[in-house]
Amino acid sequence: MKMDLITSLYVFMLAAIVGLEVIRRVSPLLHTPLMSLTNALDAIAVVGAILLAGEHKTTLSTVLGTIAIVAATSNVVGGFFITDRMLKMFKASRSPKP
Amino acid sequence: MKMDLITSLYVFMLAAIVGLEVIRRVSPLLHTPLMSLTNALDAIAVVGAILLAGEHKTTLSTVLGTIAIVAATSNVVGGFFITDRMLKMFKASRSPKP
Amino acid sequence: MTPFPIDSIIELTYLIATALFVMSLKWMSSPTTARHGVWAGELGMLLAIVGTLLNRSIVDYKWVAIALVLGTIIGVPLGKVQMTAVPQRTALSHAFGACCVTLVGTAEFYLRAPAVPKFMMSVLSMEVILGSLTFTGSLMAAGKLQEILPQRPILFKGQNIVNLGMLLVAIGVAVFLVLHPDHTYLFPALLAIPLLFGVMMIIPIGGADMPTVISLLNAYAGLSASAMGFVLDSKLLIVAGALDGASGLILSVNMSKAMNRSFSNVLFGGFGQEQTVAKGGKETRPVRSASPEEAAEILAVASKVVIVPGYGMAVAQAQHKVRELYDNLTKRGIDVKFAIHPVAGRMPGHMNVLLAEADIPYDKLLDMDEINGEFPQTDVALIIGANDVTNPAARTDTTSPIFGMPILDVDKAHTVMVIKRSMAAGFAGIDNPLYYLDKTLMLFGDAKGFVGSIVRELSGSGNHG
Amino acid sequence: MTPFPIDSIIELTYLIATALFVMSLKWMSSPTTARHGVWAGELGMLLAIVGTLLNRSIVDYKWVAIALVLGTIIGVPLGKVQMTAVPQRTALSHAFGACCVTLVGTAEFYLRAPAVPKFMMSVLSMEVILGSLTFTGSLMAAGKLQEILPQRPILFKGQNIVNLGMLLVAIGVAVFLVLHPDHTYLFPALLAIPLLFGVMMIIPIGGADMPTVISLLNAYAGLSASAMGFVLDSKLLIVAGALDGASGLILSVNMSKAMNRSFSNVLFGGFGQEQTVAKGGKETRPVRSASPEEAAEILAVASKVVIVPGYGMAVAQAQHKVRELYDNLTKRGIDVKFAIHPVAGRMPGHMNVLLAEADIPYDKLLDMDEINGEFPQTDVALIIGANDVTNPAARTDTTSPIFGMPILDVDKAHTVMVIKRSMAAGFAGIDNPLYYLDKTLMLFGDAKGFVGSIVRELSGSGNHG
Ligand SMILES: NC(=O)c1ccc[n+]([C@@H]2O[C@H](COP(=O)([O-])OP(=O)(O)OC[C@H]3O[C@@H](n4cnc5c(N)ncnc54)[C@H](OP(=O)(O)O)[C@@H]3O)[C@@H](O)[C@H]2O)c1
Ligand SMILES: NC(=O)c1ccc[n+]([C@@H]2O[C@H](COP(=O)([O-])OP(=O)(O)OC[C@H]3O[C@@H](n4cnc5c(N)ncnc54)[C@H](OP(=O)(O)O)[C@@H]3O)[C@@H](O)[C@H]2O)c1
Repeated sequence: MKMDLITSLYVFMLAAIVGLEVIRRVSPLLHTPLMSLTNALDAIAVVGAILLAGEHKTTLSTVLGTIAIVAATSNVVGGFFITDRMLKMFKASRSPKP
Repeated sequence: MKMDLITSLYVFMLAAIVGLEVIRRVSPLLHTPLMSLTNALDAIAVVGAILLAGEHKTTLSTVLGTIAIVAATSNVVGGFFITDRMLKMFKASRSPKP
Repeated sequence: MTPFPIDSIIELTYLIATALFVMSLKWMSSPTTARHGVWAGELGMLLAIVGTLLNRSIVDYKWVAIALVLGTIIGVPLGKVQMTAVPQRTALSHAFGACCVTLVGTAEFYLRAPAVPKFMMSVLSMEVILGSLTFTGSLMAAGKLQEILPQRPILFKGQNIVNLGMLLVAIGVAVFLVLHPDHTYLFPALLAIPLLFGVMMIIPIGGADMPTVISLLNAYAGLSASAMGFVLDSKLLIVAGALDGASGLILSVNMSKAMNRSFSNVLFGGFGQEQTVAKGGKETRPVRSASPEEAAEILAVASKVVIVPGYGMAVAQAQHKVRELYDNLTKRGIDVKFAIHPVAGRMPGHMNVLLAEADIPYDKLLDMDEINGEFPQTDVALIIGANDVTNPAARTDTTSPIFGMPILDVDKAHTVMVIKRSMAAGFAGIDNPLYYLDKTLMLFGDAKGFVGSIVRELSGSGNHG
Repeated sequence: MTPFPIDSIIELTYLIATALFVMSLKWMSSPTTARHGVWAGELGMLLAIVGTLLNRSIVDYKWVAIALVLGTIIGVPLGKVQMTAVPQRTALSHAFGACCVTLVGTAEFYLRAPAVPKFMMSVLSMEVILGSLTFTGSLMAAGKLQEILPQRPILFKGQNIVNLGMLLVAIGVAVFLVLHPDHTYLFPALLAIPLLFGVMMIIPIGGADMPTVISLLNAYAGLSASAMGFVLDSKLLIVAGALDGASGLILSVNMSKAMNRSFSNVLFGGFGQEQTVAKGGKETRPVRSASPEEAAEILAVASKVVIVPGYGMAVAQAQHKVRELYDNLTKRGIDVKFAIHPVAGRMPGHMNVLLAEADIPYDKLLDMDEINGEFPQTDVALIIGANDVTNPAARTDTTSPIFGMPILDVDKAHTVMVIKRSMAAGFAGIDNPLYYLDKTLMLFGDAKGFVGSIVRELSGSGNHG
């Protein structure tokens, strides 16, 4: 447990740094799609929900897990879908002038 | 072991990304000090050597550990020392003009 | 030589998914690669889900399958909403995400209780507290943006003390549970109090401040997901949560910077209310106004035009008319650019998305910093439904509530034309000195309608000439 | 309430050290914060070492203490070397680092052997193979840079095949050991072969290519340290190694880009040799040369001077004289800047360090990309011991070995003055068309001496005027 905590802290710390470094450089043009994308990625929580519902340990856990899957999945689908829709709209000029 | 491998891989991957992102933005002015600094940081291997020499499991391990400590420590001391010496030399104009 | 065990395969899919998620965000750095970003994200998600389904500890797929299908059915319409509805959609999906995290956290607690190790209990509490307050908070935000709930902030005395108090109680309970996990009956409080807090937190915040709030909630959602990752010891989840949190943090910081306001001001300021109270004695100075004909003539003879879109363009759904105007002017060889203020509209990047939707090439959409240098050489600055982001008071008038907010220097252009329906104030609820300059022409009317008639005029005169 | 156990304190120190290491590199991004970077690094290192010493599994501090003292004694002089000796110092410290890693790896193997788990054995082999080849490789590099060893590349037929062969054998042995760790007698081969390979690898590489090689070795050293981190399951070590590896990689890529050469060309090209063979029939075209007096007069009437330092300035230790020249000219109100090519000199950032050592403000040291636009407005481009980095052939002459290498556009300046001892070629061993232009004046002599006499002239005339 303790070891888990520590390694998890390493991962969290490094991931946070990566996030700050990378996202600081996202073009302001794309801040709206960025929101919906990170949103979809965040819905990876669905994996936890799947295990919970699938392991079927108690009725409570199964029920909560199932609802959780529904919530997360709708984020995954909706999030990626709308992000791609927005990004499709961004086009450069046929002959980009400076 | 397997789990260790995986978490270690996460840490390595994230650290590599952080390294590439951060170091790509080091001013070319400072590439020489950068070399000696990373060098000193790398000498953190000394912690491994200390344990090895300190645990005193076998004569071999102690001997090798001791030599390893010497090598690494000289890097730590020398590396930080020369880096700081170099950086001390970098001064901006009293009244920096554009 | 044992074959590669299934568990390591699963772990590997998670590792790859993590890498793909990071790449996904790296590719968002430019519009040319952004779509790869989405694909990378989708691929990573797919890998992770498939990997999870392979997990041998799953005994019953029935509910999982049903839930996945249901989620997809709900997700599709959420992916199809109007561009103008994106803010509330985002808020809603934060609510969903937080909901998922909270439910899993709750289940995990009752599976482990009463023998929950200290560390486990502390991250668990963090997970459910953040999760549940994000859940109700986001729902409230969505409601305000959808205008189901009253837009204006509701303030009562001692509000902040009450809210703070609730939060402290919740944390207190959490600490107690960490020390005495056997008192399981206390756990529901870790859900109830934050749920209430989420509501109370949003009540005093004006509808127009919701975007900033949403980004903050975004950060919370990310953090709670990370906490869940700690609980389940899932590195993938920790990373995804951290990335989400970072993006939420950066966006909210950007916004408050661009509005020159502190978080606390956004959260406790009840800013939106000022919209109603007009600053000081209402201005009565004369302004010059003009008709579509005159506007068209002025534009026709210009050689460099900068269009400044704002919230009004979004409300009026005028972006397609604006596109027609852009086409007409560029056909005449006029150099047309768009000046995008970081907080123009009601969410980060709002204007960019709308104009992109109207097929305006994104290399014509310039950042405040890029365009501000060009205004002195600009013949006409055409402001369409923007107000605060062009308010020179932010530069000069130290008493102005938006003093210090970086603005677009439209007043440096030779001629300024402002399309809005009235002299009414914008989001900040303050008067705009720009409108009283001699170089300024007010074009009163609905953005869509007015731009439309300008275009008609231009194409008309185009035929004569 | 058990007290916080010692192990977690140790782990915590490692975590904080990791964070400090990352911060340390972030602060290197600008000279104004760079020194904080060093302090952060030092603090992190201190924390980690103290934390380790607290470890209860340490039974005997005697040898540890002795070793730490010894290491410090060796380290101090290594920190005091001349700036010109920095390249070989860097190489040497790579050797030390690699040595440490290899020894620890060896010890770990014999402690665990014969029952070494597959994964453990694979990272272990990676650690020792990379470690030992970096060790000898770096020693060779240091030797060549210190000119103990012959500078020029030693080439023999089938060299690359032999080297490649050795590497493959080593890897083969490693794989075998992974599968049958009980064959411990094979382990020494994992040291011996790479040690030999390290030597063979450097032999065919010219002395002047060492910097690129050093950066590559830097990357290897980092990787082996990371591998060691895998073996000891030390996240701190993994991170430090990854950071070191990343920096080595980036620097070597930068250098080969700036030299417009591929890694393989650097590693197998035996480039340095060409230094001896003069390209085609030696040029006999006339050149205009000038005396310090004339040079001084030309400089005195200029209003914008760009100084281009190169390897020659480093060899001649002329930086302090150059500083006097800079002072004298700026006192006359002449705008003096320095144009720094990424690979001027013999290591990345070489010129910057030397000029900084001579107290020239770093905001006067401009990158190639920053300065190239200014040459057309430059009255005098004064080249001091630089050659290849100013060679216009790189732009025009497709047959030139450095064709495509980005260069400083000195030939765009009104007047070009070149201080060097002869018409001899530079590192790339090729003739420089620049010297035959009408606008070019050759100032033959040792950089230090010549600059010195120019300064004397200037201050002299300064007194007259
Ligand atoms: N972007 C973000 O993320 C964000 C987040 C939170 C807050 N904000 C705030 O929102 C504001 C954005 O500034 P802004 O200049 O874009 O908008 P604004 O300052 O709110 O002004 C919008 C103007 O558009 C006009 N308008 C409204 N409907 C219209 C219609 N149908 N046709 C024509 N004009 C119409 C209104 O004047 P009339 O009523 O006279 O027509 C109003 O003055 C800033 O104060 C910013 O701080 C932005
Ligand atoms: N910076 C790096 O990281 C790096 C790494 C590897 C390779 N390189 C290579 O090194 C070269 C660097 O270019 P560079 O222009 O700086 O140097 P260079 O092209 O090697 O030319 C140096 C010149 O300085 C002159 N010189 C030597 N000693 C002198 C003295 N005491 N006084 C005056 N002049 C003296 C030499 O001419 P005389 O003999 O006539 O005096 C020589 O032509 C590039 O080809 C680059 O690819 C650089």
